[in-house]
Amino acid sequence: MENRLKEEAGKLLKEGKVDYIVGYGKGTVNLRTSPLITNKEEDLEGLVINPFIANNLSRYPVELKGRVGIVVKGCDSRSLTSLMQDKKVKREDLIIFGVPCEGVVDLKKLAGQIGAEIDRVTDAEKEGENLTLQVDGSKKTIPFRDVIFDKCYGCEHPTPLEYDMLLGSEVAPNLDIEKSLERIKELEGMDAQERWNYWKEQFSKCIRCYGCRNVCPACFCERCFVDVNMPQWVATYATWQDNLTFQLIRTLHVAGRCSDCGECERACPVGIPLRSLQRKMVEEVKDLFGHEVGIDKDAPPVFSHYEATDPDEFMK
Amino acid sequence: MEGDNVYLPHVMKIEKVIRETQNIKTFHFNFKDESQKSKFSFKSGQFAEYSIFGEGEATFCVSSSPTRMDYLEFSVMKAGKVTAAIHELQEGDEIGFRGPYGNWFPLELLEGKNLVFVGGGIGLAPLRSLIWNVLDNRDTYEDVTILYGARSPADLSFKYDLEAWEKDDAVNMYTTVDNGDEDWTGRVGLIPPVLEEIGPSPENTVAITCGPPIMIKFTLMSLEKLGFTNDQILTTLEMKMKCGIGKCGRCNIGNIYVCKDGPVFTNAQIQNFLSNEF
Amino acid sequence: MGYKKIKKDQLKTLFNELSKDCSLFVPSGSKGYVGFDPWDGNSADFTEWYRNTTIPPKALFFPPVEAMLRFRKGEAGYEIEELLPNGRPQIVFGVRPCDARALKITDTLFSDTYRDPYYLTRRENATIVGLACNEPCDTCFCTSLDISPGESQDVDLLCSDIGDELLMEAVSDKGEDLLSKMSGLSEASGEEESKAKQLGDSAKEKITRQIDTSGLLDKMRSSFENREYWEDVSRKCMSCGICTYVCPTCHCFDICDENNKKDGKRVRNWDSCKFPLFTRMPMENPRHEKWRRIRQRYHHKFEYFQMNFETIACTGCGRCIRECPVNVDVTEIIGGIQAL
Amino acid sequence: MEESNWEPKVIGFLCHWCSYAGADLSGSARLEYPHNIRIIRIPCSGRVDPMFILRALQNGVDGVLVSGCHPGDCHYQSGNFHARRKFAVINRLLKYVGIEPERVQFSWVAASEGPKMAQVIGEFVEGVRKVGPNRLFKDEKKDGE
Repeated sequence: MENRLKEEAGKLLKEGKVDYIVGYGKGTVNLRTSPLITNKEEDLEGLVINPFIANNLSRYPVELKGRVGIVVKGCDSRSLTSLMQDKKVKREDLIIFGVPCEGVVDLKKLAGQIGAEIDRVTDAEKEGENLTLQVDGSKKTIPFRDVIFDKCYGCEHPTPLEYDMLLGSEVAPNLDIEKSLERIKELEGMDAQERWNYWKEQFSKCIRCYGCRNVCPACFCERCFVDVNMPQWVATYATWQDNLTFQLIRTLHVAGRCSDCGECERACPVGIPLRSLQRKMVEEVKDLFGHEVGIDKDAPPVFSHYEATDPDEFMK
Repeated sequence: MEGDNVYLPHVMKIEKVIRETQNIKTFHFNFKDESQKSKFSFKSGQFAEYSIFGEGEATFCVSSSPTRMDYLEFSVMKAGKVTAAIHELQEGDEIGFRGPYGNWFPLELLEGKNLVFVGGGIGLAPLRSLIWNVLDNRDTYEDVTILYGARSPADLSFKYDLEAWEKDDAVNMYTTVDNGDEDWTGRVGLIPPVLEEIGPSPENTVAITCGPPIMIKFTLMSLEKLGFTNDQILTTLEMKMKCGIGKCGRCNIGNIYVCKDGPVFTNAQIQNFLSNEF
Repeated sequence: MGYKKIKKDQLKTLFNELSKDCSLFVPSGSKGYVGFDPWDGNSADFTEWYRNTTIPPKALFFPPVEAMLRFRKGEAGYEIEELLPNGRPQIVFGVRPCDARALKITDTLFSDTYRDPYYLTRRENATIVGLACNEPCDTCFCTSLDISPGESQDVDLLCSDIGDELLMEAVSDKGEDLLSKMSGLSEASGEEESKAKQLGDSAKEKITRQIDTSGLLDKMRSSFENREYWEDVSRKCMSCGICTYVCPTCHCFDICDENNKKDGKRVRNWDSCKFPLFTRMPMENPRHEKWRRIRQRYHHKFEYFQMNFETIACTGCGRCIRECPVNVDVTEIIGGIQAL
Repeated sequence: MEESNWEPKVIGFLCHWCSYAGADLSGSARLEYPHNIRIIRIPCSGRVDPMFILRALQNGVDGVLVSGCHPGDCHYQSGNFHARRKFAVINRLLKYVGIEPERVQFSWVAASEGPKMAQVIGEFVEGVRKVGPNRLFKDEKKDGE
């Protein structure tokens, strides 16, 4: 698969069909991969596809000027399609390499599973249903499904829906919705006050690094509302009140655009469970408007159209 | 407010508001606590952090002269949140003020020299502090030439100063606008060509310039044509600032912090680092 | 100054005692990330799992947000009330050698020319208890910056983990003073001393990541105008502030007022050169483009800071590498400059 | 404020063409509605940014009522249809994070529905009264050093 990608990507650059290739390369940290963005053919040798390709790359074509050959997983492809719906990227400017995805390894989970930090692992390979690791020199085998991101359990479209070339054969959804929504259900089980206190505590940690916003492909505003100071909607410094307001508004802004790629939560350095907000909205938008994100690139964005029959039993 | 907390502002009272142009105002202000006034001194070219409480701080030079301490002055172009709030100020309102910060025009080096001031738009603000300083010690300096320009007659700031300098026989005053209007009988033309036309001799002369970046750029070229060396040209730089004391990290050009190492530089200094970042 | 030692199972008692007269901060993972939290009397088992914090100890001295003053408008106009940190002594327990060095670096900045009373008051009231590293992370490269995982002259008191016990050595007068107040200590043997040294040496060997600082100043200078290089290395950066906020030496800040004209506070908060708004002026922005901001960050650390304060503003703690969501790696960037 | 004599303070964002006129009508018809509401007139319910609601709550109001024209009656044709979609998700999200549903309410009230406006406001204020003062964004302890 990797070889095919390298070959095809090389052709695209050589023939001038794209200006950039956006894919995954080996990271500089154990097990991690890193976005590889290049216009040089010689760099393509570094392209990889493996169960550690966590990043959602669909944000890059918005920023890069020109045509782009891009590697996407299922969730990423829906982010990309959503960006097409918002007219932030044009389909004709993209050559999409789809990667059918059986799940991406959550390194934090993996560390928990093996009871050691990731830098003790020298080698990791997916073999069938398992991940085989070398930890401190000894071999360990753990079920692959135990170490993938929570979002992956709820992934209904592991195979990209929009692509020019599929690298590998289609993967059928392997759903465990309950597991994917575990934390959301837990929150819903609390009473209002407990829930509010939970979020209050979570957002007391926030340092406003904007990692969540800046990695999010659905956050494409030229100037974010928190960076506007006339009026100053939200203070630029971190207080739990403003942090929470910021994130709630952001959640609403990306509702209907969020493909539950989970990048916000992965990026957060202080461990705020942001997916519990975003994924909840994915469910709500689906429930309210029957809208699933990034399915139809020609459909209008969910909040720029309406149906006369939209639910309004909540209105007085 | 005793103690050494450099971040604590003095409370100042606005004594007078002057509307210079459509978007520029000048404010006369004074210490609310008069006992602080005697402890305060500054030099032409220095700046301060001014604040509207509840809105925040912004950076401006002190545009009055240290030779005239009845009140202090600063001038503000309306551009953002804090400057908009400053433009709302009325006589009697209070602001925060901390400073002065930064370096200043080296008066001792200007003594016995011919001085050429070239200012554009609100860029006259720091220059007028120095100009009045010079004029109040007129005998210490040789010829004084002032060239001031703005986009249109309506954009000319400090008209009361221009008038005073116009009348002063000891000042060669030139005013120009990029575009005139039906009432304008004065000079029309961009600053750099007008400067070349006036043609001040670089002999024993220092040029001091301040204005928008594009004006500075071409003024420097004109001065070079006239034979001025980089050591003979002084300017003040503007960068986004917050702390004013070299800590907050935004105003650097290379390793030079405009707030702490500037804002006054000779062109020779600038040539050394400007080619660097911009 | 001899070496003392304490059994790890005595740490809890020690902490309870120390926290009586001062604020004691220890590494804790209770919030979902590792940081220095006030001692809560519960578990002192961090020696078993702690490698380094996500948020560096700078946050205790230069907090993400701090009130500087309060302004109140009354009958007689505005009154200003200075809000300096209270003078309560602090002990920070478990600071790694890289972070201790980082504090020395930010000390120079905050005491240069104009004293920063907020930072310095906290620093003066604090005693830093270091903890030598036995297990550096694969992202660590402190040894490239003259720091040893096993030793530190930048702390007040240094602990080394020798198994069931922590070895303690006073480094400064403050440390000496603290050590003399601790109970439950016993004398350490020469054997234990050499064991600590040995562990330090083996930790040093485990660090393989590095940057080459020789001739770096000149290399940085000549790389400055290499726009292509900076565009290349910044392409994947997302312009978030993570690397600057988790960096133990990054110290850029903003000053803001609470949105209340009658009674509010002026606060100082972390800001980041990675944000385009950082240098935005009404008419122009010298660092509007991403590659200019990235260039500023690395040049500031490895060139300007060194020119102004004679030290590189990086201690090789590796946090920026660990926390970056897109794996921008400072060692790669500096390596690239050296190879230009 | 003493709990015992606490009165809810609520904000109403009412659209100029319908609900605001409805409130006007109920006033001129001398229908009583609680004076606890401060009304802010907006051009259209579509103008309501979720920021308005959160900022109001963050600044301490006890409840926010948003009211516009009935579906199909929008002066700008579809403003309220778009608003309805937004309100639906705002409603769900706020409930999810633990803001009592009584505090934030949406309604359709036409210009001719003076009595309905009075009733909606009345019921809304009572609902807010039931859930008590808004302490959502309050700090437990006094901040500062």
